[in-house]
Amino acid sequence: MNFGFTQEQEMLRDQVRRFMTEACPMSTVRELTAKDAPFSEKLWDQIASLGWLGLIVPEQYGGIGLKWIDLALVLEETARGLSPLPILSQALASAAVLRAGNDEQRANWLPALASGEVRATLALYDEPNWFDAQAVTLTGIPVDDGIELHGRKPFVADAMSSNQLLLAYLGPAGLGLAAIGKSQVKVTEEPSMDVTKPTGSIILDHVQVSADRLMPISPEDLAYLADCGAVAVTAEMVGAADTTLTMTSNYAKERIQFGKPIGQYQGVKHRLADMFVDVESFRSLLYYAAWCIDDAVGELPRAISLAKGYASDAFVRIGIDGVGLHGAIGFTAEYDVQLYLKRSKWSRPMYGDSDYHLDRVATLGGI
Amino acid sequence: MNFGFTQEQEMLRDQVRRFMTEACPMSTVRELTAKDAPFSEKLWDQIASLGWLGLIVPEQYGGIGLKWIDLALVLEETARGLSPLPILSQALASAAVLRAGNDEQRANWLPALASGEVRATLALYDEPNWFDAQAVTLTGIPVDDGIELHGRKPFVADAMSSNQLLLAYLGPAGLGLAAIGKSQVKVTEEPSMDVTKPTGSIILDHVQVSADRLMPISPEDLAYLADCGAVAVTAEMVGAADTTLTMTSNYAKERIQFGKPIGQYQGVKHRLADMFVDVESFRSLLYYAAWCIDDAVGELPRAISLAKGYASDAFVRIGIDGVGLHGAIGFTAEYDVQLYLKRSKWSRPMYGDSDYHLDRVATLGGI
Amino acid sequence: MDFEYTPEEQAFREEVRTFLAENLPRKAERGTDFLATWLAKVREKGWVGFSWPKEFGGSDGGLIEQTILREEMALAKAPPLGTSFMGLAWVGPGIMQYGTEAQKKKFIPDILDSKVTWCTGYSEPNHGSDLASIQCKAVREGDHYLVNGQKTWTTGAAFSQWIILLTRTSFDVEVKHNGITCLLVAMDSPGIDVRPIENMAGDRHFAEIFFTDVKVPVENRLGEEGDGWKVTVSALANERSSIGEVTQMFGKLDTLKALVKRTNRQGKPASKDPKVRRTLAVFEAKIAAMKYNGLRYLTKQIRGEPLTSETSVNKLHRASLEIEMDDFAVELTGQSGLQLKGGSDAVENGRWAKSSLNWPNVVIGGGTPNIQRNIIAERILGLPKD
Amino acid sequence: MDFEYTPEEQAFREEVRTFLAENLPRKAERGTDFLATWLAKVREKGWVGFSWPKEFGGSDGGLIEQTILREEMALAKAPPLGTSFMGLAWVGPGIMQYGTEAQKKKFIPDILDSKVTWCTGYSEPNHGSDLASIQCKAVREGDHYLVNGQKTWTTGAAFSQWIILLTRTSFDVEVKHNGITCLLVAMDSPGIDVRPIENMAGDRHFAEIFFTDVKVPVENRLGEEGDGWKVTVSALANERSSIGEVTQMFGKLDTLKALVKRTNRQGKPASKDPKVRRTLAVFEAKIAAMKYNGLRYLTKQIRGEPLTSETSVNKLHRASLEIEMDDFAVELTGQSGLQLKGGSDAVENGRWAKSSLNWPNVVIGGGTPNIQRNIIAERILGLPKD
Repeated sequence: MNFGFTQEQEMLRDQVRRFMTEACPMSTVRELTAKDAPFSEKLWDQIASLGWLGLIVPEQYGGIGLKWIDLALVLEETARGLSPLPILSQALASAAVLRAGNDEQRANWLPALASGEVRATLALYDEPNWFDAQAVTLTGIPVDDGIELHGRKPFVADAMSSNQLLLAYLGPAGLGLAAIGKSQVKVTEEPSMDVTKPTGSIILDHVQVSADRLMPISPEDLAYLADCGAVAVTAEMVGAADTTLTMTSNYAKERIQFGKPIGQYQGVKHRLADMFVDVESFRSLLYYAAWCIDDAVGELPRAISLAKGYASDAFVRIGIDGVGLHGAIGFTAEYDVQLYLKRSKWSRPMYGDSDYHLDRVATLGGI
Repeated sequence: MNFGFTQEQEMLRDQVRRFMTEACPMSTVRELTAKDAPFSEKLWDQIASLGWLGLIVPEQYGGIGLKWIDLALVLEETARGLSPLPILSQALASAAVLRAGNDEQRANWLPALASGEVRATLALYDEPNWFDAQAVTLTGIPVDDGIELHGRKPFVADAMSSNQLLLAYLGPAGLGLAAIGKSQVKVTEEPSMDVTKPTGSIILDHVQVSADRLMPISPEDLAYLADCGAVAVTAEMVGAADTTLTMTSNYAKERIQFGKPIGQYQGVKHRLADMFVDVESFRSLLYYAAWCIDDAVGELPRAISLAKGYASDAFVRIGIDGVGLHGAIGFTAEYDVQLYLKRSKWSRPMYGDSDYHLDRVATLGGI
Repeated sequence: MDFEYTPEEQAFREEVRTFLAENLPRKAERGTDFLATWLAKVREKGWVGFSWPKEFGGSDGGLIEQTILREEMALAKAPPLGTSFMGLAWVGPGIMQYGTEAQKKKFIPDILDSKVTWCTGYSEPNHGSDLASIQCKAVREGDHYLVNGQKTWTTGAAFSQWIILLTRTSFDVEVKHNGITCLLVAMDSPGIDVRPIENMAGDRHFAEIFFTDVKVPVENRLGEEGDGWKVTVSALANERSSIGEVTQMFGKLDTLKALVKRTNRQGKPASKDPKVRRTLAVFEAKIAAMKYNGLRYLTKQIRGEPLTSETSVNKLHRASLEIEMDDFAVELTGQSGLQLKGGSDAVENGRWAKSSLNWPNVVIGGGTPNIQRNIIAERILGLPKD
Repeated sequence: MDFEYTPEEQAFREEVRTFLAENLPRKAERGTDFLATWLAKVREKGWVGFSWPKEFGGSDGGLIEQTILREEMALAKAPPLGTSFMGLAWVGPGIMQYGTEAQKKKFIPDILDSKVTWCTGYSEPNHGSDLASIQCKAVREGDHYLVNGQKTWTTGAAFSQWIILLTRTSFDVEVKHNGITCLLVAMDSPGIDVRPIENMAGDRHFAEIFFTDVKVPVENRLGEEGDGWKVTVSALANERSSIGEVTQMFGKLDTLKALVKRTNRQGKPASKDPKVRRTLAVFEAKIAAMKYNGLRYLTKQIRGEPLTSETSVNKLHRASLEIEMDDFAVELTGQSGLQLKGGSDAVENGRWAKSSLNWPNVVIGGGTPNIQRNIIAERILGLPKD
């Protein structure tokens, strides 16, 4: 029994934090997001060479062969500065190929994903808030050696910066994932309140997909991948929420009002203490859920629903109060804390909000 | 448009407050409730002669002929000191006879109710949390000139001090109220967390009730009387909650901790401010609901559901925090604030908790 | 206690409704000159500055009539009665009470005629909630003051012609309130630099204003030198009935309900979810409480009884409701709710996403919720000051 | 990171389980001498004072084994390991660290053998959360101290044979911590008057204790004169793993779920109401968070890293959960939920109604939630003191 990180993991954490602080500070984030589709080839190549893109890819496929708990740590750290790099999407695409690909597909995709050469994303559900196999409505009809997809895929994370898209569809033989080259579809960037989380929608106009690019999945696979998605998003929430708390308590120490730092008033300091309680708590729940993916996958659904169910509401409250405790200045575009509020709102519905996850906790608990 | 009390009403309020402070202070409440069934003939006669028992009884029946808004004011003031006198039950019995009785029954009952000679209570539903005609399960079967009631009536407020019981039943011709003499039934006092609100259950062993003691009611009558009950309970909640706030803020001014009155810490003072916001708000909603009974009865369901829906949760929060802000001393039997916490918990389910009332607000609002 | 209106009050309500029916076309049908026509007409009716004394061009309107007028205007979602919100709310009443005859003549008619728009220069950087500690300096030099300093969080600075400005004219006094002087300053004076502040929703409601050697004629001082605090406090105390606000919030609740009715969550109608129903009902209970609280305070005012700080109760409700209602809509609609204007799946073209980031003044700035709680605790409950 | 247990740890868990299966009869089957037998057996196993050094009669048990032992005992709802909770938690460790050889010999074995029960004399009237400002006076007179004063909120005073008492031996010092001395006092000493305090649930867990010219031999002083604060702080810092608590709370959650499953509200099963389901899930999330927070802190302790004040996180969770879970059961069951023991319609014979009024120490007394928030804000986040 040991619920702590190893020295190697702490070194990885330090490495990520140092690199992100230096190479992708908030000024860089603002520069990148001021453009149409925020992405930096240079940063992408750097983090690829640091190995972060192949963390959970087995060594036989050119990855590092670590676990989700290590990935969670990297996502936590990269989210501290609201990095817009699609590390999360890349990891989910890798997880999907690992889970659903056959040997050939694994050998084909995983090395390219680990090296960053292929940039991929995963899109599962076609409804804004429904996490169930029924919410996969993109339909594939059989054609020679494959299927034809016709329709639309909304809510595709990092669609613009990806060159391969892994899209869930409902085919004649059941659910599947189709790996589609970006050039085959029309991608529209959708304006969203969190510019650091670019999202697109995809129009598929009679797109032919050959069999070697299809990976059949069961409803359980779909649920597993959604749970992995929730773990990844919640790991980012830990980092972003922790930074919101740090920014706000630093501000509360410095800002003087009526002759005292505002952090001396219990109205402010107790709210900050409650934020700490929340971050600390969903952090512990998240670490456990991330550990479950590799070591106790049967416990994953309950574990991640506890973590995301807690984090979804708590982070939004932290985001709102983080801005509120800054007073009027927190509300300005120039100040960074409002970007974290937006991230908290973005994170809430991703792979299930608290209503979804807490209801699932009740169901799994026999209620 | 005038949402204030008249001079006469303010005089009535002063009279009630003065009388209760002098004749029924907390020492008296504790004396009365230390006995088996808390009741005082002497106090009952005094308040009867002050006219409070006949407030809403028309003058032609020996009452004062005022309105529910006046009654609400009296209930608010008598509840400040947690008086255990069954003024609320007596008022609801009068309201029931006024609504459901024929001319003869009105002439028979109302003068005796207004004078306090008859002490009556009203019991509608037989389920602990179901406010619907289906929850009247006491059944009456027809016999010569009347019905026979056989069964049990739980949750009868002030059953022990009443000599007449108005019980809702389901008869062959529909719902009705039966006026039953106490000697005809077996009353059991039920131990409850709020000793200032004595409650009994009644066993009816083949009790014959003659037709002149039966008052048929429609489901609408039943709902109306339940709404009147909710108005009466909420009026008492306003008085009791306001007193909890006053006790707690007085304590916060006096109690010194770490060299300062605890009321100087925002952790305490802001909670007290929030209590004020709540009391002030459900007070306004309650006054409007009480006004509706006599002057806009069509708006009564929404008005009282807004008031009781708000008050039920808010008062319990005030009760819990009132005790909590007193620290360990608030938790002792000797200290009065804990009696208000118990009253808040008693008040919550009476004539509908917030789940019931807020859901009704949604329904009435077209959702 | 009586919620009925008198026949006269009912007749006035009918008059307002008739006017609205005849003079307020649907949004799509409004021409380019609609606003000018509207302003002229409501001015002619005497509804701009309705409560102001007749000698200043107002209508001596009573509190109940004011309430009716505001309620009907809000119900009809009509444009404002006059374009200078600050002029009507603070500047006009301030000049009527403290101004010279020349000032009254010069400024009041332009406010009523919507010719001049005013903004207010109260807040400064680093002194958000603490108005008494202002640093913007005015030094008397002969027949004018020379103003140097900075203001911030000024609403509408970009389109206002005049500003009511709090300046410090003395740094010597022990009590910091006593060295403050109120000046009326033309925004086109040389040395004024307005820099809009972009908020997190991308809007520019506020601005910073920099004053560098701005000359203000002494005749534009409102009240005596050093009386600025008194002038301002009396303006801030000029609390207004919140009935228009409440009507707007009921309107917003209706649009939320409509949104709930057409939204599915987890494949089921959101309107059947008890938690969603309960949330809507809690909003309704709080807005209704604001309404009846407001009517109780209005009755007190009509009776000439002093209001202490009860209006803070409604301000606290409103601060939390404004944030919660928008956020509820965003949460309700999941990933669609995050999309802004132009998004293919955006909800009502992103209006909720945008308004959830457009926090109103009541949440930020001078009236933050914790300050309101202090006011209630100290002034009403008598708890000791921090 | 690894949630698996080593084979040795697993074996220890099996040993505990086997012991429980063999030695813990069902409640109904327990005879009058059950407790004495139980205490002797767990003493024999070395599980009383499990973490204490072997030289003092403990087992030198490691942190993980302690956790396993507590978890299994809580799961089985077993009686405590030893009857003197305070003796095991504070007094024994205090004596081991600061006591004389004679004290160690006199007091430690009796604690382990459950022969002597201890209570603590820390709080005084008017000084609830502010331990340093105590007034209970001890004056040295030759070979004894003469104690006069009052303590309050003492748990178990009525059945304890000894008390660990904080007294003031000097009123002169500037820093108020320096004049405090710790005494070990027999409760049957002449001049001690114990008056139980009835709480709002009608129970008498606490008492006031009055000391009038109570003579305490100098040999019963723990540590030096004036060192009482140091001795106490070190005892209070002796934080224990909360895993037993968490297991109890999961057990309570299970009983709540069972209650929900057999309860109807508004004529429908409560278990289908999303709000009820969500409330249960929030409880579960908070208890699970306490569990994994606790394991993270435990890992830190095992590694010898300093804990700052993270345990306040779990204390805050527990304080709110204890009140919320009981209150939820009371609310859920409507009018039935209000009835106490013996009520015809009482829920589980009034257990929830009663426990909703029986607030635990973590809510009241020395560790009120606002104090915990201060600790987190000041010691972890570095915010300025009040």
